[in-house]
Amino acid sequence: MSPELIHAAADNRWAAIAPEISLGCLALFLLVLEVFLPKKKHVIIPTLAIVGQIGLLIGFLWNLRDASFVAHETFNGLLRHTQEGQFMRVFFMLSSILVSILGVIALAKQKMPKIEFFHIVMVVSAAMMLLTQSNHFVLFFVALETVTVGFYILVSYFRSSPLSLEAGLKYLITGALSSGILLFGIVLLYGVAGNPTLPGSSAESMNFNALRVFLEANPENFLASVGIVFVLAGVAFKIGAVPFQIWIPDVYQGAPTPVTAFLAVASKAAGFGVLLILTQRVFPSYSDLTTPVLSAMAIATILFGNLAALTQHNVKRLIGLSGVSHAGYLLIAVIAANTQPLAIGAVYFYLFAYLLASFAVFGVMTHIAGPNDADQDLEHYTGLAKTHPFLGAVLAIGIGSLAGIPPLAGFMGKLFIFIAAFKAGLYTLLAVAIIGVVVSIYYYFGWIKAAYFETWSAPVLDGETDTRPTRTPVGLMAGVTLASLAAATIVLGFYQGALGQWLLTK
Amino acid sequence: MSAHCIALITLLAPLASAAIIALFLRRQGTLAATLSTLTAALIAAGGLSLAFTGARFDGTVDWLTLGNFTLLLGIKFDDLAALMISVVGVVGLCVHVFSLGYMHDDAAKARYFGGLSIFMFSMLGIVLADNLFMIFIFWELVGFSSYILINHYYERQSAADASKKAFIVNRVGDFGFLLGIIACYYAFGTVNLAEITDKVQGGTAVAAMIPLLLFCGAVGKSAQVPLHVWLPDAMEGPTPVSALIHAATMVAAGIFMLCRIEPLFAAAPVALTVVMWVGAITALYAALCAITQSDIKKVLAYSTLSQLGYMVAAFGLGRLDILPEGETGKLTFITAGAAAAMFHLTTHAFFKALMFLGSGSVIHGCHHEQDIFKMGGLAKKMKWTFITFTIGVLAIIGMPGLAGFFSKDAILYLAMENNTPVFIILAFSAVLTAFYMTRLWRLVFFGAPRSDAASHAHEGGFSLVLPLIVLAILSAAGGYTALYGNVFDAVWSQIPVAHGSAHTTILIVSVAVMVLGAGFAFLLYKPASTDALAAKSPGLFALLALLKESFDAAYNWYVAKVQQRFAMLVEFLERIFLSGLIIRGLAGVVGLVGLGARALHVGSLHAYVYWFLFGAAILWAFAGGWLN
Amino acid sequence: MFSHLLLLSIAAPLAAAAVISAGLPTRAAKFVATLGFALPALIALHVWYHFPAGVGANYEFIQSYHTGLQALGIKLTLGLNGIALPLYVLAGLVGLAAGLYAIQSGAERLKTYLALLLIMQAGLMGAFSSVDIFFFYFFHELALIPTFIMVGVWGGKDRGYAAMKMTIYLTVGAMLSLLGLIAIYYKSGAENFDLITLRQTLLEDGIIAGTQNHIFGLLMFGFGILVSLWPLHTWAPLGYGAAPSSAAMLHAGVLKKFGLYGLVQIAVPLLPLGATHWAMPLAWLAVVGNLIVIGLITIAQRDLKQMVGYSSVMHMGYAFLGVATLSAVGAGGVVLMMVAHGFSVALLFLLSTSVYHRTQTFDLTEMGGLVQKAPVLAAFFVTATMASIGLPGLANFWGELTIFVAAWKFSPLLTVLAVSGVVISAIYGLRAAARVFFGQPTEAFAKVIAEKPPVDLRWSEKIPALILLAALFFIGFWPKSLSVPLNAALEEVYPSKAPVITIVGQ
Amino acid sequence: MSDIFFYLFAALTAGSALAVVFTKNTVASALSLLVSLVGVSALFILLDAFLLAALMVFVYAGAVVALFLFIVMLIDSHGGDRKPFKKATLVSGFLAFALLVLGLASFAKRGAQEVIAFDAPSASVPVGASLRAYGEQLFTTYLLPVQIVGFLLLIAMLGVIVLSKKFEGMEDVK
Amino acid sequence: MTVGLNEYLYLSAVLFAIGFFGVLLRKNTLVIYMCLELMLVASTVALVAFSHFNRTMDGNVFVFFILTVAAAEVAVGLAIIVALFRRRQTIQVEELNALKN
Repeated sequence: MSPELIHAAADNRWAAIAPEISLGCLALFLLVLEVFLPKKKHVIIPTLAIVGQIGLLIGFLWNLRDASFVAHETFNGLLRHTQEGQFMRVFFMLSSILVSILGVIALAKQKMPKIEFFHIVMVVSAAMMLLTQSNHFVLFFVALETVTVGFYILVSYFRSSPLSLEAGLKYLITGALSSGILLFGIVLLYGVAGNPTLPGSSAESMNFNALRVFLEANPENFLASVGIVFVLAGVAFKIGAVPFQIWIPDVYQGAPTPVTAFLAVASKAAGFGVLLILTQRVFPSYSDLTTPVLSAMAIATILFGNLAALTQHNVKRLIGLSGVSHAGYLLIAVIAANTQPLAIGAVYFYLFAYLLASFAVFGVMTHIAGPNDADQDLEHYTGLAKTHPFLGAVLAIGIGSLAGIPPLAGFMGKLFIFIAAFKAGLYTLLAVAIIGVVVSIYYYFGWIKAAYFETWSAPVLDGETDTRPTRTPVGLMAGVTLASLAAATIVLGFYQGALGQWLLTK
Repeated sequence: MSAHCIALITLLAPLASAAIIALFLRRQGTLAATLSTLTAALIAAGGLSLAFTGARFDGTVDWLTLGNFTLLLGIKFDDLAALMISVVGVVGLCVHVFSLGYMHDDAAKARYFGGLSIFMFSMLGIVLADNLFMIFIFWELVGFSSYILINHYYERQSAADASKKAFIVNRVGDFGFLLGIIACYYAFGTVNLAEITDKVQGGTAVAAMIPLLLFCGAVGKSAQVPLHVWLPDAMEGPTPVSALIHAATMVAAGIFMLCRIEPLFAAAPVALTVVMWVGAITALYAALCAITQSDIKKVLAYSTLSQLGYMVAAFGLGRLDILPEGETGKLTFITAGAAAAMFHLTTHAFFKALMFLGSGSVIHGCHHEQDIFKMGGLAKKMKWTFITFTIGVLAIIGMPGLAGFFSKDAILYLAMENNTPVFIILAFSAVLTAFYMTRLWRLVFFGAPRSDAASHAHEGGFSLVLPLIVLAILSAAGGYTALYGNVFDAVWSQIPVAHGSAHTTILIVSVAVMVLGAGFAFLLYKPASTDALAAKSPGLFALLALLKESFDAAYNWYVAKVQQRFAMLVEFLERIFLSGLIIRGLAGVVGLVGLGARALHVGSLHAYVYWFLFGAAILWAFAGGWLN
Repeated sequence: MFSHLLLLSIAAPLAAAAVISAGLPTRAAKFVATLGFALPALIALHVWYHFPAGVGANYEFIQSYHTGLQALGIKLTLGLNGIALPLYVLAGLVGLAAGLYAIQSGAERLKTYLALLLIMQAGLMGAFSSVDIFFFYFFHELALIPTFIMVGVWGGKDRGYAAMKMTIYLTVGAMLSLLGLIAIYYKSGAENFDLITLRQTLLEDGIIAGTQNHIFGLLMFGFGILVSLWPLHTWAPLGYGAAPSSAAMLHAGVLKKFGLYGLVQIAVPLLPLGATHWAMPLAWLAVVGNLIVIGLITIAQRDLKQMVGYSSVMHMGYAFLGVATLSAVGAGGVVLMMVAHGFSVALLFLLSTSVYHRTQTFDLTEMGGLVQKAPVLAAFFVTATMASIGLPGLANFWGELTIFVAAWKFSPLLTVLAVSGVVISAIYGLRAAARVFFGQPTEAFAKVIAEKPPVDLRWSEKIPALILLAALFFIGFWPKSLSVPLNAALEEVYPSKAPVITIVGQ
Repeated sequence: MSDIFFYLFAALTAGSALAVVFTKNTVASALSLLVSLVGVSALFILLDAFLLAALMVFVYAGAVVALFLFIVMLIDSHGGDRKPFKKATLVSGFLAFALLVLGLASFAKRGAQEVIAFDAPSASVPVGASLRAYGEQLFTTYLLPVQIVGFLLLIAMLGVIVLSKKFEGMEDVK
Repeated sequence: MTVGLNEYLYLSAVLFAIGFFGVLLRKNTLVIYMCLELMLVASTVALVAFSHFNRTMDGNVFVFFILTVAAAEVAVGLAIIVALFRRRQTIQVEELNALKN
């Protein structure tokens, strides 16, 4: 082997991706256990998955002090480890744990294979962790497709339900379409940037650094522009920005509730992590193009999401559409990040608050859901606060945070975005965001209203059965999880401490 | 003890009394009555001692400072205040003592005496105030105490309505008063009475608007046309209250206030003319109304109105061209009209309080019968009441030698000198006064008792009689200014006194007026159970009744038909347009758009792919620069 | 300990709320709640008593705490100046009264109710003691949220719609004012939310006129909605009509003052040019809209609680007029007015509910003669009415008077119109008192009496009422207790020598 | 010479791609896809990417299309029972097609200007021709993606199992 | 005139467009899926062409990954379609719209 090759191989510093590797290994280990463990003892596997992940998370947090990889590139420039990357790693590990916990509850209601679920969730999480640290389109695409394919499976996981499968199909086709568009964009960028006749071209034109250099040298290249917008389209699909948001309600409704949560939180966060990398590190010289594109998307996204959610009764669709609007708010921050570094911290903070609140809400939803996972109506929540005060309180806190009500974490996220947007002078976007927030109050409030205000419900006559599904009692693990999510949402609203300090001084 | 200190104690004692009654003596009526009466005695003692020891002083304390606005509270104790505090103290004490008997069996005695104490506090505040803001503060408080006292028999709808009406009508007057004070504050940079006087006399121009706005307050409180409507209704309160508040003191506060700001009027003659005409019209109008009344208290109420009109008119008549010689050492006000008004205020306080208390005694004796046509023959059954009431009647109709004669003469003289039409009006009013008072007197005290109540009438206890005697003495002697020594010289010295031929003329007019009125009444009214005027000249009677009703009718029409309907219209508009069309409409539109957006999720994959195509096309357009 | 008093006054009710919602037995919960309400009140009284005489210009009892937002210039800085002190005291005392009333109210799900009320109390104490304008907003929202829930869950008729309308309106208001505050933060150049720093920065270098106009407009309408400026007021009567009494007491009594306080303490001093620009429109809206139109509407009310609600809207007209005068006199009048109105309207709401408990109706045409059964209640009610219509000797008088004085200089015409409000308020106030208490009972009410003879005011109602009455009388007789520090602060913030802040680039 | 081959294979590729879209019969569509892929693989050969050409045939044509055909046979036994196009579909389809053509045109117009200055590849060793180069790249630079792809295939396999396998004791298809 | 990069790009774009159009037009899920594969292939054509003309290796290697990913996608996609067909007895997209509104 030539010295360069040896060098290149030596640059694969596996230690830098220890969290991903260990997560993958844990996933494999679960499969191995399934094979070797007697059938009766399979019940411990989900617990093992959760405990293992928690252990990994703690271990990772413990090792965070060792920042030797931060601000370095490994794997020949395929990966670039940043502080934000570390944050996203924690984020995805956390969401993986939470999805696993919700999965335990949801899967218990369905007669479905279990171990595969945890396995796929973990692999997808690991892929997302890599995705948000990628520094090269090849890795980017591969990681992204791993995530996407994983989600195809997860969305249609409740295969006995035609709705789950239909959602899977819809996600499959729209997802593949968006992958196709994204790929075409990547190809164009690769081709243009590798063109030796153009200034700044590079042999490694799929590397983000090289691409950035090229784009700076060629500010108004048409093919590059098309490439950029197509890449953005692919990302827009992930984050659910208009006009690539249309799949969201259907897929969210059909998917198993934990998967919906995973899609809503982790997939969206991955999209934003990637979007920030792209706009900050790769496309900054094309901000004249990306800013109007993203601005138009943000406006449409906020308005569409909120308006469409306004009269929605199926809570899964509702939260999906509200999630669309959240993507809009986040897009504002992404735009603001072009001039205001503060906005980057705002995005991450918002995502984190969104994670806490969303999982709190999805956790409650998982408990409310009946055997038909796709049918979760607002009506099912009547009297929740009376019969299940704990779930009611968690729901209220979660929704409150999503609605951006002080003193909850979600409000802080919105506040940071508003401040950043204000500093960046994005007044129109700000106005739209305000309108969106106001409209959103209506449907969030409607949900709270269903759970708290209306104690009346239709009497169940003889010969009829109560259409409302029985609510699952809250188990210990779920209880602790939901309580901590709610508590974290409150605490983070009051006291951001080191996290706020760290995110906002970037 | 310094004079300041006495003044402060005098002022605050009734407040303390009211507070103690409200907090601790709610159920101890007798204790409350005793406390309140003792306080009244203290006030009388304090007020008289201050007045007659010749203590004259002023002093202020800063009460509220915000920015460049400072509100001071202060005492200005000059001759005018001394006179007023004496009147308030004496009449107040009399009424308290009378109340001890009159309200003896009332269940809510504590509330009643508490109210009286608050009233005394508020009234003293007006009297002692050295600036307009302070006057306003106590002005409002006086209105409030009047409100609770009128509303004493709150289970009666009429009492509740009357108290409300009194307060609101007074507020209308205060609306102007407050604006006047504020205007004054900005015009002179101060609302201190002495400083205003200095400024005005120093040549600062006065817009007629300012005194006129201030006069609004007096119109409300002293019940001048057109804000007089509350006073007759206020007779719903207990009779001693009518005596004290609605005859002797509170309603006179308007006159007192006018005298306080007299320099402003002096500098704005137009305003003075307005005041004069308002007073004259009130005097005439009320006298006409009094003729048709059958309720003993209503007659007295209209008489009070009429007399207040007299005082206001007197004030408005302004100065005499020939200034009398005299001491001007403690001069705080300068014109004859004001002095005449104050003089009449004083005498009127005595005889009208006397008559009200007398009527209270009658009512008490007749077991709360107030219709004069159901009385009769009380002269024999209630001797003391009869004698004292007679003195009161004589005083008001201007029997020479009694208090009313002097003060009324002074006013008529002034009018004769200054303005003939007003003189004629006032003289005619005097005729009417004599007429209706005689009518009252005859119907109540003579003939045979015309009802069970009247036939079982009896004199009340000592506490009812004593105040009558005291007030009767004052009504008889109160007109001799010399009796007061020289403590009120600043006021008394300005009273217009006719000399020479004028003196003769006015004397003749005065006596003629009295004889004419009383004579007609004697001819017309025999003690009977029906109104003779109504029988003999129904047209005239109806006209007079209509005159009386017209104002009430107009106000009722305004309140029920204009104000209420307008309010409901505005509410309706708000409900329909603001809450309905705009707000709900907006919500509806947003909701519809929402439904539309929701309906875009048709569930068909093809539609979704079109979205992607559309998105890609838009992005393409952006990339190509076609959208920038 | 003593240096952290202000923090304690916020933390105590919060802690009490937390302890109560952790599931105490009812008796213990009542005790804890009493502590939670009493402590802030005691601290308020302590602070009031120890407030350095004649200082007021500076912030006293000042303390800063980091919550992780230093990067944005946000610190939890607590302190009081002469403008904040009166409102702080108001919050403490009305909170105590409302709390005591609630503790004895026997409401359903009492513990939750108390917890929410305690949170509200904490927010109120925080809002008025925050020197940092972000936390000022933050605490306001903290106090606002429980209102919605309380209206929705414990409210009277139309509570669902009322709660929703209130929420949306107030969210709009809060959003606009938040934008305004952010705008000040950013445009001042200080990039700091600390009011002291902001003032100093702006003293040296003010914001240019056009921008000031925009920012003041935002704040004016934002705060205007919160304070029910006509025509943005329609939430108020509806909401108060539906709200449970303690919530109405705290909201109408204290929380609503937030907007005015913001205008007096922040908007006008920091944006003098903007304030000048908007003064006339604001004054006209206040006088014609709030005072006259709403005054007339109040006259037309038949429902006692609605009437009190409308009257509170009407009285805000005086306050807005005072703000519009842009003078120390006017601002001082507004502060006095706010305090007085807070006490009196809280008292009226309390007593209206007491009336309701005895008459079983709020309809004024179905009552009458209640005084015979409940003389003390009548006395209290009449006193409260007198206070609210501005009788001297009760606190409200000072505020109205000074506002009128200030207004004359601003515009005699408007003053004339405004003073007519004195008559209007007398009309509806006295009419209500007469309809409820005096005369003979109506047929309907006679029936109620026959079925359930009404008792006079109970101690559980009397004590809170007495607290409020005592405050009304105390300030009524001794306005200096508030005006001395207030004036000292106003001299600093509104110097009589114009202009407040030098303007660059005008 | 290679130009002719290019146009030939390009036409073949595009033509059979159109056939995929427009044939009624699903089996025919799959077969057209196969032809199209073969065309592409021929183009790859023209571009000296021999390995990729082979892979295209083996993996895509051989495995993927075979899979498609297999599934088509399994479930779509009726063949093309496509309903006639609705008018709306036709109109929107036409519009969409117009949009795509417009896009293509603009792509050709604007994009061509930017890539026109290309040198034709010189006679030096063409990239992508040697197998060794792939090996070196894949196992040095792109080792990580290769590992990820491994996991991707694993979860895809698991997914297929989960979605299709009959599990003991689990609720299943009727 | 030799065939240059442009021609390959046109072809790629045309293929991409045809694929897209197919996705738009066809009702049969399987065919739609084939069209999606066409779109991926279109990208690979451009990629290989770029790689060839730019003389960089990355594009070719990328194709390798794309092929693998496509294979995985197809496997999963077809599994879903089959599972769906087993339950709904149809793979026509217009009949697969139980999730809507």
